Amino acid sequence: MDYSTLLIIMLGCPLAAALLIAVLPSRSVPQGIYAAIHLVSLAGVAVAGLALVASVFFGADVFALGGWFHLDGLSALFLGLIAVIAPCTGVYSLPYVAHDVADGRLGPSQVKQYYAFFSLFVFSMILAVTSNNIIMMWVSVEATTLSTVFLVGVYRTKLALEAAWKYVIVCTAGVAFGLFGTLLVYANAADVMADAHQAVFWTAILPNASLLDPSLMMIAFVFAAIGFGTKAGLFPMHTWLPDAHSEAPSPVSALLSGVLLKCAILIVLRFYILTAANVGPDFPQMVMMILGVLSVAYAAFEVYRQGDLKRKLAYSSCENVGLIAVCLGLGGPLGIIAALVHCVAHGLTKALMFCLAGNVMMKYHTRDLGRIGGLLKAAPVTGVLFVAGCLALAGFPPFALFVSEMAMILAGVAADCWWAVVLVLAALVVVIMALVRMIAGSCLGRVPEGVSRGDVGVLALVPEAVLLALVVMLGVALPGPLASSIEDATAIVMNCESACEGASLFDDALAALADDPAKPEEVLL
Amino acid sequence: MLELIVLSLGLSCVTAVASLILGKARAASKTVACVGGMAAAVAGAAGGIMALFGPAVYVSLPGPMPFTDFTLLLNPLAGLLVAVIAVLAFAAWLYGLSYFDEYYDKGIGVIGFFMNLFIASMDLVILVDNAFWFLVFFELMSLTSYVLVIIDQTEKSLRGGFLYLVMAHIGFLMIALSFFTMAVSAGSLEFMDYRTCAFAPATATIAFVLAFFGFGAKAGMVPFHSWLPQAHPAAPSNVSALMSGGMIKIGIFGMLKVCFDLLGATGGQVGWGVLVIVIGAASSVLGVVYALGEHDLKSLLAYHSVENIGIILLGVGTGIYGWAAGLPWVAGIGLLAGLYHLVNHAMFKGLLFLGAGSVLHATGTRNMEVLGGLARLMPWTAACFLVGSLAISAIPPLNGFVSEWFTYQGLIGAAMEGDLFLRIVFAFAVVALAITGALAVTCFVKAFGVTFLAAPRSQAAADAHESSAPMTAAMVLLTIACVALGLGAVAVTPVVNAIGAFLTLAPELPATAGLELVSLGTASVVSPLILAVLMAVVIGACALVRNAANRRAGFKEDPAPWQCGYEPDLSMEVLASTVGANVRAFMGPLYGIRHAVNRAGQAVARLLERALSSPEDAPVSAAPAAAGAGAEGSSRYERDLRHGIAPAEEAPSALSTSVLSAVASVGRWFSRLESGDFRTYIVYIVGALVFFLALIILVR
Amino acid sequence: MTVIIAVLQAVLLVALAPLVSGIARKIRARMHSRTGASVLQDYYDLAKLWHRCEVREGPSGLVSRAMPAVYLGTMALLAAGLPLIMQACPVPLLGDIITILYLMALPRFLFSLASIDSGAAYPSIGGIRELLVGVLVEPSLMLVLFVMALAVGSTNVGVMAEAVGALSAYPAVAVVVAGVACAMACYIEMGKLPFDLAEAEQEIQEGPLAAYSGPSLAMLKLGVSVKQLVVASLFVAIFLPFGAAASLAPADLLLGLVTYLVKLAAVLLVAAVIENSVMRVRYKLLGRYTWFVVGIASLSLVFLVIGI
Amino acid sequence: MFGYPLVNVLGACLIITSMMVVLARAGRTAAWLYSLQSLVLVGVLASLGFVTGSGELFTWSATAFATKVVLVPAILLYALKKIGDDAQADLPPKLNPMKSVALVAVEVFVCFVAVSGIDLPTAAEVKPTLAVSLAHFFIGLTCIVTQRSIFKQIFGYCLMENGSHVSLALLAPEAPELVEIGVATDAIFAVIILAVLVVRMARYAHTLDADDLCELKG
Repeated sequence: MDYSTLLIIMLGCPLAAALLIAVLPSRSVPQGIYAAIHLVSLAGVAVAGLALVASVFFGADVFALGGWFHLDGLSALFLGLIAVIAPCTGVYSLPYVAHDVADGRLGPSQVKQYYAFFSLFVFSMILAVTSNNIIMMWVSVEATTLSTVFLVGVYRTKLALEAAWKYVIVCTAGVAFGLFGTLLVYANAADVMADAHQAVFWTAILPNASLLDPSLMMIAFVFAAIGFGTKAGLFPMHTWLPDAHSEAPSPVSALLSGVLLKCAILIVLRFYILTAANVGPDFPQMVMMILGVLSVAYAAFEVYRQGDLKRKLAYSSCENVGLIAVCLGLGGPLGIIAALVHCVAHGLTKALMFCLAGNVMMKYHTRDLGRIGGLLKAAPVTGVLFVAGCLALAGFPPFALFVSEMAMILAGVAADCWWAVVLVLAALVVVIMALVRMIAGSCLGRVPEGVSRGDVGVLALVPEAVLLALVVMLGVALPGPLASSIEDATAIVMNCESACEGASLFDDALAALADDPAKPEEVLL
Repeated sequence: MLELIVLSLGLSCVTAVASLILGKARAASKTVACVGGMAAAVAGAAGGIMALFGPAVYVSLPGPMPFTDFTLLLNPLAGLLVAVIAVLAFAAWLYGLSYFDEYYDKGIGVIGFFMNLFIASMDLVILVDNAFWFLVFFELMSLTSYVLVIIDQTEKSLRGGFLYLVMAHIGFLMIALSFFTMAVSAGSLEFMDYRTCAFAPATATIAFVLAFFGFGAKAGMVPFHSWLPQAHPAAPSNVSALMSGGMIKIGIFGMLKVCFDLLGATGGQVGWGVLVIVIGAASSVLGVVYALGEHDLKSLLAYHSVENIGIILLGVGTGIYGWAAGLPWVAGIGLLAGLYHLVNHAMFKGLLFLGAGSVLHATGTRNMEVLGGLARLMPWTAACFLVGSLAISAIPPLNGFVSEWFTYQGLIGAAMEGDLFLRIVFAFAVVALAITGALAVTCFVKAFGVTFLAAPRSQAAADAHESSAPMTAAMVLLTIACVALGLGAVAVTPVVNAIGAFLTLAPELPATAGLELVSLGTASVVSPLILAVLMAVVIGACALVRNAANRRAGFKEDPAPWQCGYEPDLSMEVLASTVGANVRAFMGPLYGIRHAVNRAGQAVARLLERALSSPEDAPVSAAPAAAGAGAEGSSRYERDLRHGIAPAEEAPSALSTSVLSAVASVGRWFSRLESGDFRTYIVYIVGALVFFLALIILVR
Repeated sequence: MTVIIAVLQAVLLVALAPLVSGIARKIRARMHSRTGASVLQDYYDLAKLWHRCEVREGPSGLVSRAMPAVYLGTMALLAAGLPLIMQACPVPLLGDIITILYLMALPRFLFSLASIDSGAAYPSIGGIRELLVGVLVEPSLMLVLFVMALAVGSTNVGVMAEAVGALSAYPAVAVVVAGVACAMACYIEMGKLPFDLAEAEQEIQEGPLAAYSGPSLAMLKLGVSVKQLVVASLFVAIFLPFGAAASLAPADLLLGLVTYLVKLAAVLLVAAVIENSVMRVRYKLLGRYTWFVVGIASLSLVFLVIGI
Repeated sequence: MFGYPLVNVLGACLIITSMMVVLARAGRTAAWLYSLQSLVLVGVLASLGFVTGSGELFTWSATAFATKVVLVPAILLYALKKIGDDAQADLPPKLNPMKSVALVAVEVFVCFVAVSGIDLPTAAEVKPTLAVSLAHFFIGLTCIVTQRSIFKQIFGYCLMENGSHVSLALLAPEAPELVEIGVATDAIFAVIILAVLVVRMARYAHTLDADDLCELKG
């Protein structure tokens, strides 16, 4: 059973499920059926995904459908992220939707709509991660926007519809710029390459990227960075993030923040590789650094000021994406490693936090942090998970984000880019102040009256426990295969063939630097 | 000996988990936590003491993280720290056996869990020999102690905990920057490679200064001291003893490790030593001056931690100066003074905090103004507290005097060799130390006198009772330690001197001769043992003669003797605020510094607020906190309180509130960017595009 | 051998103390052109008090009981350590300047504690003021001794005495200025008139004595006068060591004893004259005088650093 | 006449028709104008295919005709009928007509300057149309930004989508058809979803005015 068919199956599962759910009439069919189809498709995604990821870690890349889909070390990392977080949020959405139905906020047609678009959303994300054709990348990102519109607006209140409208308009306007970037790259490649038909495949463009016209490539990269940056939530284009997250159901915002932002970052990374191969890394790094530092600085203060729980987490996503952009901006093997580890770590942590926010919403029926108190007494298990999640998000040791923050500081010091490191660390301190205040404010203290004691259903707590276990595992003991996969991904991003074999990730990267501390740029090239 | 310490770590973790599991059965959970903790402490102490004499043990295990492996190094310095923390932990656990009874409803399982982890993480920070794992356990130490600080969940403890965690994290970030600057030029995260790599002088200075301020934030020295008096008192008393005695020493340990161990090969600069001495002098004076203004027993002791850290820094600074300037004797005596005072401070500060805890346990309040007359009701606690006060005020036969004597000799000896500028610096340091000594005496007369002596000033103080056996036993243990470290200085000094020599890799210069402590550079001797004997003999003789005269001439007690028609009543008694007012009259300028800093902070915050706030935001005015409610009764404190004369509850240090309001106002200003209208959002995207396209033209 | 001299010194000072305060009172009387009490009046007072029945106040506890003995004992010990008759310290380990300063802190510590222990207002205020005089005077005293230590090369008082005696202390002007500063500091420490009136029991500074009676009061009064003597002889020992015995020959020792007594009398005469020609300064303004002393001490430091 | 000059001329009237769509008051007239504008677009595609002789362009113009000229206006008119006839749908644009015309003129000029800067061999001859398509894209954007009624903003999106469609045709004539179909279907789905959203907004939120949709802030 070769892997390219497995890739097609993985793509097919959610699409089929979506169509199947769409076909079934909403009135007569009990909601259990939808949930069942939904779970089956997610199980398929998980199994196929993990198998594919494992195969790529150990074996060679996977091509499918004649090069339209391509899975290399870099996209395998993100596919793994989808394969883990999508099932978790999927399982979590069962109790969440049941609770909303019981509350009368979701009618049967809305539930059907929810499950259909959830699978469509997963399908479009897998498409975005695995597609090798750059224009298909744009189409898949556009598809993610369209599939989540109704997920954001599923509650059909004025605010939800307003959030959905804003989300659609801002994202389509932003991503349209991405299309221009793609077109410029394609046109540029079509001139240079012999076979114009091949000019659309990323793997085909990469080898002769150096032949492309530099000024065009720079313009294309700016268009792509701004376009796909909108979906990634970088600073000037992040405005849809807080609105969409505060109105969408929690599992959807978990998927949105946890995975979608990372897929958009992956596509920006694809263009980053092309431009770096053509123009040299300085320009794209400068663009990413500016976007990253702006995002971190802006979002950190917003996280501190924000009173609404999910908007605070949304701004924290914007801030963490900014951190990833800063890591890419710092460049060098250490910078790339830090960025990739941060993507994985933040994906897991943010999904965990949004699911916990869902639990809090189920208990307190409000998002206002002022009225949420005594979580540890009201719902002990959720309380403990919430405290652990907040500490993980703040970057405390036993959790994964600590490793990536340390790698970022190391990269910053190695790249001798002190002003950025100091600015970012100051912003991180503000974020920690915000999160510690949130813990002290909402987890400790008295339980407000009218809030029933006793925890949320077990089915809601299992996915969160799994996610927390993964976050702690990444924080304490980065597994060997994952480390080597990050190593391959870095080699791809650094666009060099000689993967750093043998000794571990950091050491040879550091050792490479130690030989000539004066010149901090990549030595591996 | 490393096995012993690993055993103690294992015991701590096992006990932690066990006490958490037994959370519901409160008594069982408490006893398991305390007994397990004590066992771990005994193992740790044994391991530490053996490490003091044995050779350094280096163990490198393939750790869970792929990029660095898990390395442990147990050298004499680490052994000393582990032993000190173990002794303190033993006393804290013994104390906790009955002190934790009042914490049953606050989750005894959680306290047992986090306290054991706290001690284990402190030991691991000392042992681990790898940049990554050092940072991990350093941050874990802050996290676990944060939980212990906010265990009361009162508004004050939450604010203290918040300030503590933020300051600890700022320190942590500076240490991370320092380690990674060294890592970049050393080529790996292993400290072993740091030691072998010869850093460029500029990198070494950056690394040292960052590490100094990073670890300084943890140790609570002056620029970063504001969190200490708000965080330590909020924790349970035996935890604050452990934090004040043990945790802030990790800051000092960090500085020593970076300066002597990691940058040892590169050699230091004289400027480092001078920096440390100046900050040490400032910390010691400001610490004790602010302590005088306090009427809360535990925050007074916390301010004294700032002062004693200043004294330790004076010793360490002399050591660094001597090592950098190539004066082996100065380096030796400086480090000896710093390390010895580190041990002494751990002992007597731990004792004082436990004493304060017993007072809190017995009377329910920490406010000295409403206590008084506890000496007769709680004799053991009063006696131990008195010995602790004598020790911390460096009164001769006890251990505080010995380490401060070495510090003085170090400073004067260094001044002898120094040039013009250095002599002024050392003179400034000596005068600062003298002022600190005198003020410490005043402060502890106030603390002991107002709390323990005279008549009880409130009902709570009147029906106080002596604390139970384990609490008293813990206090007596630490008192014996203080007295032993004082009188037995002749035995302890060579051991600590050897560690100093080990750090500076110089031959060990003798610091003792027979029963006397010798300071070669300043050709002077002192012997606490003989001094104690002489004092005992002479004072005993006078007392015997006087008692004989009393027996012959008669001795009677009269509760209210004729006072020449003058009838003292409660409203005339002296209070902590009286002492504070007096000192403030003379030490005006030193108080001015804190007042000026707070006013500057508030001015900046108001400026930011006016600049950034749009008209409709109401300016945030920090309402002065209402005065703390003292126990009822007609004592002067209550009357002053009612008339608002007594000092209001200490408003949170204005600097931290102004920083918070500044951050909030910047946040409000940013949020005006998102006015809700998505059309402006699209204009933002187009704007960003135009900006970056312009950037391209600029770049090309 | 030197131990015997140390004990002899202690006994001598303890014995002489009441005589010295008697003489001071006689001088004051003479200056006020009245005959005044006899020189031995103090001895009579002590004897009378010694046979009185002592009354202990209600709330005061063990600290008050122990304080007189500790006060007198420590002062006697300090007296033993100083190089009065001999130029070298009879007991070297008592001769270190830091040991001396911190030994003086112990009686001050317990004196103030006892004052607070008595619970009454006047003794407590007196105790706190005793502490604050210490806070104001000690730093300048330490600075002076620091200058002397640097000038002489050792922190031992005996070595200082020998160096000053042999005029070999290097920056001479610094030593002289330090001497002046030390004289003023010691004068304040002695509790003479402009700063405090030691005799008046009800007076603020000595208020704590009000809480005592009988033998304890006697021992305390003796202790206070011994303290004045010790502080004066500290100044004499370091800055006027001329004539003290260089070797242990009996002749030198006798000469040393005589010169020491003469010097002491001279110093106390000057002190008495100063004391009776000035009014009492308000407590709040004490700071101004102590800052003046600190000024002179730092002047000596500047001279030392410049090296003249 | 035939050949590239024809393409450029058609490009020019593209601009004019999109201007009319932006200025149209009533929703219904905007829909009809939009179908006219798509017709011109199909003309451009056909002439381009005729000139470059590449077969795919013809199929593209066929699909464009099917979708843009017929399907999209039908969807929009159906949506307009469902909203009902309340005046909400035809709110006057925020910017008065004269200012928007001036703004569009500026945009067209800027796009021409920008495009002249880029020297792309494949699009050498059709440079003016490329500039037009870029301008077309920005006209769509201004339509979205200046309109008060969200129904009109769907037209803004359609114009923007047409612009990118033309630039796709110009820059990537030889791209595999699957790509073009992907982009076209994507556009259709977007319009459908926008229409459904507008209908829901009218039914549940009872407003189509963009100024009301500013509650979520900060």
